[in-house]
Amino acid sequence: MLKKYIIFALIAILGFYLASTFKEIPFGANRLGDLNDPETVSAFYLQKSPEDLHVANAITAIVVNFRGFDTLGEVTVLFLAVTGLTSILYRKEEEEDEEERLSIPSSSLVRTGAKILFPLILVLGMYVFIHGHLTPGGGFQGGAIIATGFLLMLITYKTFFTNHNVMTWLESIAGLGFVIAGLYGLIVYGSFLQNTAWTGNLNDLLSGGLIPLIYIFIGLKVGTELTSVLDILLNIKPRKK
Amino acid sequence: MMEFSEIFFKYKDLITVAVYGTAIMLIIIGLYGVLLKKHLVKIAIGLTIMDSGINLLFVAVGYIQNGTAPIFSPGHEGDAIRMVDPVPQALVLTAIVIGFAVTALALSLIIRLYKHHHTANIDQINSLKW
Amino acid sequence: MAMILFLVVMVIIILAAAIYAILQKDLLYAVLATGVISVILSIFFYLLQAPDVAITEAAIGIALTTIIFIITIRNTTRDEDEYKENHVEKFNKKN
Amino acid sequence: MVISPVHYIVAPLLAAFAIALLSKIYKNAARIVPGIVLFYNIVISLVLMPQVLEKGMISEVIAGWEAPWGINLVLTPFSGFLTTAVSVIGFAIWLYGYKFKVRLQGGEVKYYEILQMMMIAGSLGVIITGDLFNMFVFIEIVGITAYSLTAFYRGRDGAEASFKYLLIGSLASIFLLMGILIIYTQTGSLNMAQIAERMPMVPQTMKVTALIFFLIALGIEAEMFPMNGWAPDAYSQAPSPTSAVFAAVVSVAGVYALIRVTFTVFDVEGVHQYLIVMGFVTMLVAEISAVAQVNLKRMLAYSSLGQMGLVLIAFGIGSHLAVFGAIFLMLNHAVIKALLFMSGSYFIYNSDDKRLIGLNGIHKRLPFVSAIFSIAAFAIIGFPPFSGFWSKFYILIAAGDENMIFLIIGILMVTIIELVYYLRTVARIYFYKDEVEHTEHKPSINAIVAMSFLTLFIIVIGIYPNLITGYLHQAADSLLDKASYIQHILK
Repeated sequence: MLKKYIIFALIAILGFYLASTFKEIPFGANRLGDLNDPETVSAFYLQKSPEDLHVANAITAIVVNFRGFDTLGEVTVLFLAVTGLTSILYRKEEEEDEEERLSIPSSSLVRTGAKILFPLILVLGMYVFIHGHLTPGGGFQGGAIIATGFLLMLITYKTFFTNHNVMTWLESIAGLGFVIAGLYGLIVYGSFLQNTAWTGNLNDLLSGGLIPLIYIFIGLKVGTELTSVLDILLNIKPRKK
Repeated sequence: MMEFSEIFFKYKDLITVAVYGTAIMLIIIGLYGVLLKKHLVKIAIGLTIMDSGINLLFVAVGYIQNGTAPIFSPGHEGDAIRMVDPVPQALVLTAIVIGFAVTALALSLIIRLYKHHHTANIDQINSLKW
Repeated sequence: MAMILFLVVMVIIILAAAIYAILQKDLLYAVLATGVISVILSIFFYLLQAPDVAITEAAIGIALTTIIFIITIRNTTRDEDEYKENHVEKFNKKN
Repeated sequence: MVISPVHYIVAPLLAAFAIALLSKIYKNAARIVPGIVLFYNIVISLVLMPQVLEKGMISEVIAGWEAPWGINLVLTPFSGFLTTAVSVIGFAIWLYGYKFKVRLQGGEVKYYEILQMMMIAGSLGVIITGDLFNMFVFIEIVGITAYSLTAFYRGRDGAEASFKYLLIGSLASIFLLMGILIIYTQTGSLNMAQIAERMPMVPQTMKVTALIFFLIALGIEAEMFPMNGWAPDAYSQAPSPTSAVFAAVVSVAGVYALIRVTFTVFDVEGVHQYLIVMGFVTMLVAEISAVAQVNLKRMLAYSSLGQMGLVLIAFGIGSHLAVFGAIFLMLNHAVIKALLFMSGSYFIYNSDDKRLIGLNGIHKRLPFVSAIFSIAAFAIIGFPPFSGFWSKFYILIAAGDENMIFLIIGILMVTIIELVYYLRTVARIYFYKDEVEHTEHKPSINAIVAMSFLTLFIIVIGIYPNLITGYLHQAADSLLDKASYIQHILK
């Protein structure tokens, strides 16, 4: 019981501490400083994103270019999570068993609906990551939307399977594409992930140099990886009751 | 969401408390779940709630009064002066995806622990002493 | 004014959902409550001028996280207090 | 293409993404490619180290944005020295484990190899990055791979240890994010050099709050008391080459991150005393727990925690000589502990029993491995002809210079505890009688080569410490010289 009270005290202290800290950080205050002579990274990014990169969505510019290395690491985290999941759940042995996975008992109406919705969701996902540099959204969002499309199919159709070979190929090629696009910058311009000199006009579909291409790779990779996570987890054999 | 910015002046303190308070409360509730709950799935739920809290905190810190989303429209390249801070948003995007990866891994470990121990209670899974 | 009311209601819902998620013994409802947290959270993100984050939270937080939790519950147990019964069973077997 | 620090990360990433495709064409690709990559890392280190020592440090920008704006990678003599050590040890562990995978219980070699390689690459990333959030991402890479590898074997204990590790690791990453957020709001930057430059302008309370979050989060990674409960479980449940990587690579990266943040980024008074106190408690608790262990790998894990405690004490003393000794000890600990885990795993494999009793009289069956284990055990205690002696010696002298008599007495007492349990183990190997018949598993050639190489290193450095002390002095200088770090990166 003593342990419980100690933990309560710790939580209370943390809460008090956080509250008093964030009291000092005014909400809604402008911390960017002067945009023309940037002192903070945000001001610099907001200034350079339309000027140098010709990318309308500043967040895309940050995620893909300014801090693209983080994104590469983050895509790797997902990739490693898929690898880890596969090894942790050792599904190889269980593939011999009869497949029986989570599915909702669905009427023909739901099935037809899913069939119609599925391509629409895929198209929506692709639209989101192709237009990532123009509108809100991008690789992560598009990839996640595609994964929800696959999720819909996986749980309404017991017979729907993702082709693992295709998934592996897509995932690897998207990952390699990202790294190679980075290496292109390293070889040609001398800095990893550096953008091309040609960047197009602001708000054109073909603007931002390599940024849309890299975001498409990210979208494909995130989409296949999230789908793999769902696929692995859905295919666990349920425990016999 | 112009309306939101207009009323911002009037109720600034209330909004501050609402947004920061929500984020901090989420972190604390999540931490309570992680430290004191005995069921493994509950612990994982606690972790996701904590993640939500910290994500909200990031975005809230980046918000600027009367700001717009950091997306430029043609002919308004000078709009940067009115935009919210884009960096915390970019960081949160990364954090959300990483959080999902960790959650998936945690849940698969829970499934495996349940297979071995036939229970998901932390007090009963103690071959290594917690 | 309506806006403020909306905000306050959202705060109440999100905190109530969080507390419910931690206290509810039936894990399926607890998981659905975390889904509710994600919904409100993505509205928060939208109001705080972060549409990108809102879309990500909507897709990952609401749909994918919830479904992997549901899969886990299906593969383990839905009742938080399951171990007590389990314990009694073991005890009975011994005697 | 000119070799630059970013290759440390890009080469493993390319390999990791390509292995899935390559192994469809050629089955052994998953085993060989990581070796090539890790060897390439050594080549990078050998090419870059002379440049680093000549210029003082190398800073590489990513995506063409100059240092405070974009992400940058920094090789100082300190981090360059550690990356070299990590690359060499990583390659040695790969070589050691090359045949080991044949015996993996279930699970696919492919996944194991990818995870192991990325764990080393992630640790390298933590060491070379010059950006706080980028460091968080690399710590997550190390974390995800470490959780997966801990649960790689099918036993139920592996999953339990892994979940425990994941739980503590996730809390650490949440605290780390909190610290980064507070620092970001105060300085408007994520670049370590710029944050360090602006740190004097940050209000004291904010500084301390952020530092506390960083100390909690990075203390978990650096295995500091009291957040190190995960470590013995993870070390003992992971496959043996992975335990060696945990001890030799991951812990080095954790300590590096902690030291870089406390020494370079923050300028808070009193953090050195905190490091000394926590390091001492860590060391004492860990070494006393080690005596009580009956499982060989757990004993080695606790000993590892003890050594990390000593490293933190030495950094906490903060003088040039102490930092010099601390870096020396980090290197020694990485090499020696890797060696102990490598040889220890052959004992475990031969005795069908993870407990110490299984070691009784094992030297008759495994004379070579027993000899190596004994040398490593003596080296880590700090007996004179081996390299472990020098690091402990310098740390004690540094403590003496600062008139910390109690610290010296404490370290010597802990050394006696170490002596007790290592000698006990060695005595088991050589002087106890073994009653049970066992099957014999001789070490394979590649494992012998890897272990001999590391043993040779211990002995050579023990006899001629001057071979590396020059580099170590430069490394210590570069860590303590905060101004030139800032100046060099911000130009």
